[in-house]
Formats: sequence, structure tokens, C-alpha cells
Amino acid sequence: MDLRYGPEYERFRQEVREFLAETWPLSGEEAKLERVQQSARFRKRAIARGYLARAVPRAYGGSEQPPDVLRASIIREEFARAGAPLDVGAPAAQLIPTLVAHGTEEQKRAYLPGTVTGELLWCQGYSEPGAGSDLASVQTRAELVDGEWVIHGQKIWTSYAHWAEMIYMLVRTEPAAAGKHAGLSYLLVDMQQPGIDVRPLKSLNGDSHFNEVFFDGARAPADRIVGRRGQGWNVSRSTLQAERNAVATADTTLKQFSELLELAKSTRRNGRPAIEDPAVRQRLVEIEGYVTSHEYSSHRQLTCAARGESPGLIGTMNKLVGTDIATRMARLGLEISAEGALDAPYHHAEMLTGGSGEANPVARFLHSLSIRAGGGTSNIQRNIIGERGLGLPRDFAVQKRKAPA
Amino acid sequence: MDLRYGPEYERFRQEVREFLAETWPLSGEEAKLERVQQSARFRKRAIARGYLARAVPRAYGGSEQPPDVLRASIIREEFARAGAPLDVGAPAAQLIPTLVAHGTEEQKRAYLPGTVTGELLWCQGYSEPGAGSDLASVQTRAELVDGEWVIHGQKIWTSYAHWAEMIYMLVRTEPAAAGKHAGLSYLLVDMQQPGIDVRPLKSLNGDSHFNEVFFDGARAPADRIVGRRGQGWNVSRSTLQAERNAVATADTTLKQFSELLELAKSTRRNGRPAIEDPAVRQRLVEIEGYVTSHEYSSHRQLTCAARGESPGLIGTMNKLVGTDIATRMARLGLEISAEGALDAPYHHAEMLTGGSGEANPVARFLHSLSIRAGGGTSNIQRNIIGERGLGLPRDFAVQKRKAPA
Amino acid sequence: MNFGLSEEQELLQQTIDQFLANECPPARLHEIFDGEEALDAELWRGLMELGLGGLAISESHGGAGLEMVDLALACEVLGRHAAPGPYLGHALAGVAIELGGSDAQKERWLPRLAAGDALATLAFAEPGGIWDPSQWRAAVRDGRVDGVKEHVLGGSAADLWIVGCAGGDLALVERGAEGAALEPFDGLDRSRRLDRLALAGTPCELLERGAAAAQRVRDAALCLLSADAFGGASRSLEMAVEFAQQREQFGVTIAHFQAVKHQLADLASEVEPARALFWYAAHAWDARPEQSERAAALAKAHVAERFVHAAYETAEIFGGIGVTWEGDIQIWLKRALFDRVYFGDTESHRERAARLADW
Amino acid sequence: MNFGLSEEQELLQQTIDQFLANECPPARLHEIFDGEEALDAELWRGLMELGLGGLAISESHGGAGLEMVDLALACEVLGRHAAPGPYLGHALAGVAIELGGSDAQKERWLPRLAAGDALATLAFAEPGGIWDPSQWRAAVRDGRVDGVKEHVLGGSAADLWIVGCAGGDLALVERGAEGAALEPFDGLDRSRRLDRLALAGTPCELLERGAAAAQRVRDAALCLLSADAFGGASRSLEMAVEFAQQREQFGVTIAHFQAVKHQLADLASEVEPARALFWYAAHAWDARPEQSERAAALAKAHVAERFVHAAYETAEIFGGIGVTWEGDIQIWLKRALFDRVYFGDTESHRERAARLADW
Repeated sequence: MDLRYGPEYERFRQEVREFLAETWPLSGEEAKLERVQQSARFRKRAIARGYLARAVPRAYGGSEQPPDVLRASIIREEFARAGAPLDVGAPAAQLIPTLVAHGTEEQKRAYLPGTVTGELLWCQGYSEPGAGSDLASVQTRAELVDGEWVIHGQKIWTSYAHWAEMIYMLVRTEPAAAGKHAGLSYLLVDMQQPGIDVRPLKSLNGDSHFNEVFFDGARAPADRIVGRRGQGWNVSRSTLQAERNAVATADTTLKQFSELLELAKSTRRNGRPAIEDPAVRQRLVEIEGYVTSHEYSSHRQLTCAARGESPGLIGTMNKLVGTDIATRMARLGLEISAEGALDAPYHHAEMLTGGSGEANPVARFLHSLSIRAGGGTSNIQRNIIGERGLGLPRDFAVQKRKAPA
Repeated sequence: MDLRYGPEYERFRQEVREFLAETWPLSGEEAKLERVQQSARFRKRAIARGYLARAVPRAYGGSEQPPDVLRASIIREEFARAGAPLDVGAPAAQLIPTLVAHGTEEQKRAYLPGTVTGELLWCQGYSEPGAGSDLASVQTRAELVDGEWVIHGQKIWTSYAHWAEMIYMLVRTEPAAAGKHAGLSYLLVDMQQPGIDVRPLKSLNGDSHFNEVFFDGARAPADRIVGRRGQGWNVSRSTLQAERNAVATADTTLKQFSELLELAKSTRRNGRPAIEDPAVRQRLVEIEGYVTSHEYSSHRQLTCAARGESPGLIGTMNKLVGTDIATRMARLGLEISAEGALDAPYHHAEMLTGGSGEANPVARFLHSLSIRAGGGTSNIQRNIIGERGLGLPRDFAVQKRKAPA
Repeated sequence: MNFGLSEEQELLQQTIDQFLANECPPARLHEIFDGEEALDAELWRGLMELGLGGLAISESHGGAGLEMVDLALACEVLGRHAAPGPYLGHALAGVAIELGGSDAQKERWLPRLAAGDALATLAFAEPGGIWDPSQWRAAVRDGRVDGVKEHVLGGSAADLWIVGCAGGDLALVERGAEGAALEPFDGLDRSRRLDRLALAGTPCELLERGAAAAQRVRDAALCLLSADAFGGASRSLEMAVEFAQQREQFGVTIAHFQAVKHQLADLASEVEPARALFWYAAHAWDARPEQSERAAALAKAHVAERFVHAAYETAEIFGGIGVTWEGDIQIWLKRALFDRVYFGDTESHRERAARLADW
Repeated sequence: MNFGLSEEQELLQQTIDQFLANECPPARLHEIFDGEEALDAELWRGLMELGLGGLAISESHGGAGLEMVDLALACEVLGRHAAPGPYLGHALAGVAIELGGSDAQKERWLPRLAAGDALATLAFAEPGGIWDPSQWRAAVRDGRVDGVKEHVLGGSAADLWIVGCAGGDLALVERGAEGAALEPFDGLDRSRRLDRLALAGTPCELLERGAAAAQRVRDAALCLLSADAFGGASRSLEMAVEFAQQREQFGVTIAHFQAVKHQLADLASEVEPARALFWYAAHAWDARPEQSERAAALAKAHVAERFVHAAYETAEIFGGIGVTWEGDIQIWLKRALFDRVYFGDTESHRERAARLADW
């Protein structure tokens, strides 16, 4: 057992650091470019060195490196430390392996190079109103009319729809197919066209990071289907699978814990710092027990990934554990802030979803609900842990659904 | 809103107090009798005054009083204060209304008078091994042979079986009946006979307050069925219904809270009484919020009962709320006692189940599990609250059971 | 022994409930929540026309002469509907004048408060989270007051502020008085707007027995906040139950999922017993003064926690819509956070309750 | 970077697991738990024959020369099986002598401990819940020790006690030494028998560097207790899962009930992440001494709490059988309560962890 990376990897880390010192932040004229453009230029250079887009073939703009989770982890650590752009995040991150696995040669050449640098911005059209955790109950339909897909329907919780150029989405193309998983297709659609209307949804924190997207006769060429027509469910599942196999990190949790600690040190209660209150101390260390368990579990999973082993039970529970810790921290932050909860946190909210600024405990508390709601509710996570992790049987309700209607 | 009982009731309370002052404890020769005999003599006098067995007709040894929950409540309060025997408790308490409602004239005359005074001791034969919350899955069978019921099978969690004279039990008399609720009968059986073997079950606290009872050809006369043959399920349900309609009291909860408080005052931690630890104080008052909510809710229910109104939602949740509070208190007691948890609490356990002696926090903690396990698990309680209280649909699993097999 | 509501009390609740269902349905509530107005005058007028202004004001001064229990029952319904506006402050100002005012002060103000002709509110809190009358610092000298009061509910809409002063005194300060400056506070719960009130040499009039009344008024505030919180918590639970019975996933309503059913059952057992706790706190204020201070602290702490928990869990059951601004539950969740800390947070009241029991 | 087990470590765990599955199945465990014997000699001999006596003792003294991580992995398996006996005390005594003994002391004792020819244990606690070396009061003068030590694990079976003394010193006291009186303690967890050891003018020999070693030995104890607790917690979870898959109610196994499934999933997410926490604490003891004290306190507090929770929840899922003496889970539940307070309770270690971080 050794938490050090070993000499070979430490040399690699050094190499990454040197690259970053030279390359980021951009300088001169390039430093005046927009953030997206700066990131794209930087990513191209990092890809050329084999640091980013490691699983994407060179032919499509990637660096085509052999899998090495330790190198990947060092890259993540060092890039994060330098504040440099990492590989593009969700939702483009889920599209990339799907395109690599299921895209046509033309699709790969057309979309991957821009996607991996972040120049081509995507949003994801899976969720629909009323569907919630039941992702397969897609109502949005696409019909082939004169060699083009014509799309009608509505998507919701679509992050970045207001600035994305394209959307990858699930649409129902064979309404007659038996069972709700059948008859879906995975389609790539331009966002800038008359048949698409994007309406921002304001979060309870006052910021707008997701949208409703209305499709009323929007169009896409016939060859924009990824994978086979009617096989969209499996195509999208392979994406989710890739996502699930990604190594979880406890970075966010650790960052929030240090914020909470800072809050406890800087907030005065009864004439002394809150952190001197014995009740607060007990709760902080209690939470730290969860935080560090989560942190070291991510090292365990990294090791498993490096060895090509399954992480087992722990691999099913990252989401639930992470959100539960976030709620515990948010809850204690709320208590420490006391009267601060009367204050509007709305101007602090953006930084929780990518912006910068000081963490506000009330915004954090409200935002903890968004974390819980996103990417599968806690009950879905409990089903996954129970069924895949512990080998328990499926629910009756879901079994009922699976019976032919 | 008035928590006082009003002048009429205060006169009644005075009358009860005077009766108790004269009557309890017994004196002279009677004070030397065994506890059961003392209680029986006292109960006879209290019944004669209309204080006990109020719902049982005079013809069968009761006092046949009009329903009056406030008088009943005053009686309970004053008898408890004087340490005097109240109406017989479980399991005889559940038998009494069943016999009154469903018994034959002979059964009522034979059993009720001794039962209401506590001279005739009963145990209850409902649970069977492996049945758990599924009470209707009775396997113990009784066959009519030469005018007698011959019983084979096993009951479990039978409190007091080691000293009861009789058992009231559910047996399967019509094995061919469709559905597991059909074909059960409610039978009264003598415990002192060769075909019955009682084996005590030791609790995790080391005390023995329940038993396994094995029936191997035990016999009962044909006329010992209460209600109609094959209708035992409904007969036993009416008992449970009566139990559910009884007004819940928070007496036990209040008593345990005052013990917990005493523990916090008398236990030293870090050189001072535990109750001066800010974390302990916070938790104590948090628990007190639940305790007093429960207490005043019982006043609310008493008022509803006095008015003949349904208590609504709150009426479905007494068991769950009571056990959850008990677990909270047990848990804090455990923490306060710290190293005390290394000590064997086994010699303190009896007092938790009727004996006397000082409360031990570890015994209390272990016993809190028995409270949770007894009389329907928390999950069954949640089903009841969800379905009867909130009007939610039944589970699929249970629906499945109800479908014809 | 009668620990239940009278027919009159049930009718009172029904009347307010019906009024708010008609006049402040969620769509209207969102408008007010999002709007810039400090006070929705129409809704306020409606509440006053129902007679809510004088519920606990004596009949001789134009009120209904009811008790704290009745006021609490009214606040429960306001909490159910997350009713916007400074009712809490207005009702408590009436209580303060009833308890602490001279005959002249009562005659001058109570009939106007009861009729809704004047809007009054409390200015109790001082910077640093100071709610306790014994710690107030605003100084009165020669009929003028200097100090800063925070979190004044409906401060900018009020005609009269009851200002907590050093020594636990209470002073009347009228709108427009010299040296009184209001600054709107950008608050979390936009249904209950707060202002900061700075007073510099502002003319005021001390209540005759203000120092004796202030603690009682604080206890009354705790009773009413716990009532508001109970109303909000029980409505949150109802919203969750309604949603679960109507929302379908995997071909059935989610109420069919045992996990959801049990979450709702657990939530119900957290919330429903608390009803009796706020009743008791209000009843103790009316009839058991020796227990009132502690009962009010205990109830405020306990019920507000239940409200936060219920609103949070309900938002989670709602899923996506639960975390949007356009969803309803966000308004209740923010009301819960307000109730949790207004007039002092849970932890401070629990510590007070421990001290009051001599622990 | 390698935060996983080696093949040797997995084999070590499998070997102990197999041994205990054969030699200490639940029926045998109940016998020992209920029996009057202070030590089950056969089981002890078996563990010693496996080489557990010298796992962390250097090879030059007849041990396997492994690290704290390996010792912790062994203790995890012992906790899984709720293995009876004083292994914890024996292993820690070896650690104490390795760390603090002179060459002569090591040569005299370590080979015998490694081979299982002598049983050694720690006598650290003093009346009043005093576990911290800095607070010990047992006094050594002229090679004789006076004092009272409590909760000595396997005290009456041991040939050698390592006695904590004033100033944090450690003294060797041999069985049968003059003035040493043992009194069996009637303990909750009958799988780990405790004794009270009174010493009056008892001949002793100080470890050469005992004062330097004592805190490290305490930290080692916390690592091993957290390992034991993790083993117990994960076995509790397994028992609950097995039970749910086999127990039928209403015609299906209770694992079909979503409420049960979710309880198990929640329990799993409480327990499983803690594995990495006890690994880390043991690894820090071996390789990151500057973090070791705090990591050990944090792990002990956290994992022991998870064990109590897991055993309690499992007992509840078991229903009736969960609250009987003949059921298995009661033994694990009591082991959990032992682990929670042995070498100091959760609250005291959390407070230490806060202090050690300069909070």
C-alpha cells in the first residue's frame, strides 16, 4: 500500500508541470481571446502532448493514448492546480465516447475534433417533462420527411442549451415499436434554427443553468443518427456506462469541506468562533469521517482502475455517498451561519455552478437539492446499489413495467 | 383549550384518591399474599367502585360503566401515582374485548371474571416462526378428533407462556380454505397439559420474557372456539382494532426521558456533569421537542376520544413515533454512559420489562430493539401511516399476494 | 380537559384558509414573491377586512378579544399558504401595546391596528443577531431614541414601529419621524420583506409598561413562528403527498413505490405530532405563564426544524421542479429557513430551554 | 500509487477467514460467548499456529515482519467473525515491545509472543475512563509498581502485562508477580473478556523507550479497533442482505420490498466507504507518522459508529430473532458497543481530532 505514485509517474508529473508552466495561462495576444477560444487553443497543445482527449483516436483530433488511470489522475491534479482547462466536461464528455463507439466515419470527422477542444458546444436532450428518473419514456418524436428528420416535442433540464451550437438527443422514430425502450434514435441536431425555442429555467438559487427546449418542426439531415435507427436507447446507455466507469473523485467534496471549515472558523457565535463550540466540533469531525472515507475510497477505485479490476460495491455508491455528504455539510453550514439565512444568497449562487466567488452557506444549502435532483435521484441510486451492488431483486413496480403491456 | 379536567372531574379525581388511600396497598394478612393475589383482591374492590373493567358487563365480573375517556384517564393517572394495579395488561387486555364481543355466554361466564382481576393468566398464540409481520400465515393446525381439538404446531414470541394458565391462539382448522386468511379459528387452550412444551427465549439483554411454545397433540374441548369456526382472522382483528383505538399515552416516553435527564445530570464527562456539555444539552432539548410533541398529541387524542371524533393522521403513528423517540433516547443514553457500555447490563434488564431497579443505559439501548421488533415492525407502521393515514396506494408486493394464487 | 379546537376556532381557520386559497393561490404568491413591492396592499386589505388585525386585541379597543391560541391558529393558516406580508409584526405590535401600553396609548393605537387603518410592526433585532430584550442597546433620552434595528418585518410599509430599547423598554416610533431612516434588506424569503431601521435622535414615546411586556412579546413571537412553521410543514407534506399520487414513473404513480411511501410516512411522523406542541406553547402563553417562556422556546426550535426538514424532503421528492424558482416548494423552503432563525435560531433557543430548566 | 491490497494481503485475509469459518462458526462462537472460560485455549492455539502472534514482530525475533496495515487486515477478519479472545491485546503488546523494548527485552519476549508460547496484553486504562498515556497515575518506584488498571483484555489469561505508568512509561509485569491481583470484570461483550488488575508493590521492568512508544501503541490500538469495527460492520451488512434474500413474508423474500432494499443500500453506503478509512489510518501509522495520530482517532471514531449503526439496523431487519440471545447479531452488536468505547469513546476521539488539527 503506497499513496505515492512512484518515480516513473513522478517524472511524468514533472513533465506535466513544466508543460503547464510554459503553456498556461496564455500570453500576449492570445490572452485577450474569449475564454472558450483560449481553452480551445490550450487544449490543442495539451492534446498534441498526449495529455487530453486520450481515448480519442488521432484521426479525430484526439491524442490516442493507452489507458493509464494514474497518468490521467496526475494530469487532473496538475491541471486543476494550475487552473488550466481539463478535458471538456458534461454534456460533451458523454457524447465523445458514444461518437467514438457508434458514430459513422463522417460523424467522427465532422464533430469530434471541435468537441474535444471545446469549440463545438453541445447540450444533451434526454430528460423530458414528467419523465424524471424514467428516462426511456421519451415523447419527443422525429419523422423522416423528404430526407430530413422533423422534430416535435420538448426537452427539459437542458444545461447550456442557451449557448450550445448542437444538441445530442433521444427521439422516438418508430412510434409503433413494442415497449418504450424500442423505437428511440440518437440524433444530432443544430440548435440555431427556427424550430427550436430555448427558455431558461431559473433555479431556486436564482441562477439559470438549465433550460426547457421546445422543438416545433426543427430539422436534421437523415444521416445525423448515431448508431442504428431505433437503437438509440442502447447507444445512449453505452454513454451512461462510460460515465459510470469513470473514476470518481472526491475533489468537490474536499473543496466543500474546506469551505465549511473556513466558515466555522470565521463565523462568530456567542462571542467566539463557531469552531470552538463543542457541538460544532463534534459535527465537523463526524462529517470529516465521511469526507475522508470518500476521499480514500476514490484512491481505492483509482487503484482498481489501474489494475483493471472492478471496484465492487463501492463503485455503485459514489453518487449517493457524495450527495449525502454534500447535504450534511450544507446543513451544518446553514446552522453555523445562523441569522445569515435571512440574507438573499442569490448573488452568490452562480459560483456554485461554475462561476467564481465566495461560497455562501445558504446558497450551498439550496444548491445541495440540485445536486440531489441531478443525474438520478437518491432512490434510483439506492436501487442501483441494492440491485447491482448487493444483488437484491428488482422492484415489483419496475417488473410490472417490463411485462408486455 | 384547557388542559384542566374541570370541577366535575376534579371531584371524581378526589374520590379516586380517597379510595386509593383506603384500599392500596393492602394491609394486615392480605399484605402477605402473593402479588397476583393482592392485585386480584384490589381489582375486585376497584371494579365494585366502577374504576376498572369498565367496558365489561357486570354479569361477567366487570363494572359496566359508560365510556368516559377523561374518567379513564384520571383513573390511570391516580392509580399509577399510587402504584396500584391497573386493568390487566397485555396479553389478557386484548382477549377481554374479543370475548365480550364474540364469546359464547358460557365462555364469558367461565373466563371473564378471572381474567379481569388478573387471577386467570393468559398468553397469546399469534406469532409463528418465520411469519414475522405476516400474521395470517399461521401453520399451527387443529383437527377435531372425537369432539376435541387436537393441536400440532409452534408459536413464538409468546410472552408469559411460562406462567400463563391458558392461551388464546389462532389455529388453522380448515386447511382446504382458499387464501391464507380463511380457515383460521380462534381457540382457547389450557396450558397445563402434556401436549404443550414451553421453552423460554432469552433476550439479547439476558432476560427471558418471551417463549417458544410447542404443540404436539395438545387438546381443547370443541366448544373452546371464540366466534365461528374458520372466522378466527376476523375475530383476532377485532381485538387488534380495539387495541388501536385505545388512547395512546406518552407515559413510558416521559418516564424514559426523565431517566435520561437524570443520567445526564449524574454522569460526569471531562470532569463535569454530562448535562453541562453543550452538545449534550442541544441533543437533550432536541429530544424533548419530540417527547413533548408526543405527550401533547396524546392529550389531543384523548380530547378526540372524549368527543367521539377520529384523531386522524396522528392516530396511525403512535407506535412509530414512540419507538423512534425511544431509540433516540437510548442512543443518547449510550453516548452519555461512555465507558459504561463495557459493563454487563444483564442484571439490570428485568426492570425494563416489568421488574424494578435502576435504568441502565446499555440495557435500555439493547431493549430499544425489542420495542422496535414488538407489535409490528417500523416498516409495517410506515405502511399503515402511508395507506390509512395519508391515503397512499398499497404495495405491489402485497397486491401480488392478494391476487388469487 | 379539552385539548382540541372549538367550532369557532375551526371556523376561523377555514375562513382564512378559504380567503387565501382564493386571493393568494400559488400563481399570485409567485407574483408577489418576485415583485418589487414591499407590501401587496390588496392582500393586506383583505386580511384586515377578515378582522385579522384585531384578533387578539381586546373588544373594548375594537378587536375580537381572542387569545394567543387563536392568533397562533391564524398564523398556522398563513404559514400553510406561505402568505406574504408583515402579519406577524402587526399582530405582535398589537400584543405589545395591549400588554405594555397606557390607556391612552391603547386608545390611540389599538382601534386603528384592529381595523387595519394603521400597520404596525416590531423593531426588535439589533446587529449581531441580538433578539433578547435584555441585550438591546438602542438608547432613549429625552424622548428621543438612537440605535439600529435590523430585520424589521414590513418596516417600510409600517405606520408605527415598536422599537426595543436598552433595559428591555419598548418605544413607539411613528412613520416619518425625524431621523428615522429605512433601508430595504435583500432577503432570502421575499414573501416577508425586511428593512433596516436606523434611528438618530428620533422622537419616540415609551410604552408605559414596555419593559414588563417585552419578554412576553418575544415569547408570543416564538409561539406564532412555530405556528407558521407548522402550517408550512404540514402543507409541504401535503404537497409531497399530492405530487406522489399524481406523478407517474415507470407506468405507475410514484406513491406506489414503497420507498416513497415510507419517506412520506416518516415525514408525516416528523410533522404531525408537532401540531400539539405549538398549540401547547400558545395555550401556555394564555393560561400557564410560568411555563410559557420555556414552552415557546422549545416549540419554536422544534417546529421550525420540522419545517426545514419537511420542505427540503418535499423539494427532493419533487425532483427537478423542486429545485426551480418557478416551482412552489422553493417559497416554502425559504419560509422555513426564515422561521428557523427569525427571533433567534434553533440552537440558541435550545440552549435557552436548557438554562430555563436549570440544567 | 497503490491503494489496494497485495496478493499476499488477500491471502492472509483468506487464510484467517477460512480458519475462523471452520473453527469458530456461529454455534461455536455462542458456546464461547456463553461459557465461563476466560480464554478458549483451542481457538487461541489455532490462531497462533496460523502465525498471527508475530504478524508485526520483526523477522529477526521470529515474526513475519509485516506492517500495521497487515495487522489491521487480520483484525478486520477477526471482527468479521466476532472472533473471541484477547488477540488485540496480544498484538499490541508485541507492537509495544518492538517500539519500546531494549534489545534484551525484545529477545526475551518477542519470539515467545510470535510463537504464541506466551500471551501478552496491555494494561492501559485506569479508573474513570483514563486511556491517555499522559494521564496515567500508576507509579513505579525502585522497580515496583502501584496502581489499578482496568479493562485489561484477556488479563487473567496473560503471561505478561504491559502496564501503562505515570509519565507515559510502560512496564512489563509478569504473571504471578507479587502483589498483582486480578478481578474478572462482568462485561457486555463476552467474546472479549476483561479483567481489573490491581498492583501493589509489584515487581516490574520498565521498557527502555516505553514513554516514546506509548502514544504510538495507543494509535495502533485505534487502527486495529477501527479494522475490527469495519469487519464487524461489513459482516453485519452481509447478514442483513442474506437474511433479506431468504426470509419470506407475504409470499416473497423481503428483499423484494423496496423499503428493505433501500435500507440495505443506505447501510451499505454507510459501511463500505469506511474500508478505505481504516486502511488509511493503518497506512499512515506505517508510512506517514505525522498524520498518524489524527488519522487513527478519526478512523476509530468513524468506523466504530458505523459498526454500531450497522449492527443495530441489522438486528432490526432480523425482527424477533434479532433481539434474542440465541440470534447471532446480538454478539456483533455488543462487539460494536465495545469497539465504540474501548480505548476511548467516539466523542473523546472526535474532540482530540479537532484539537490535533488546531481547530
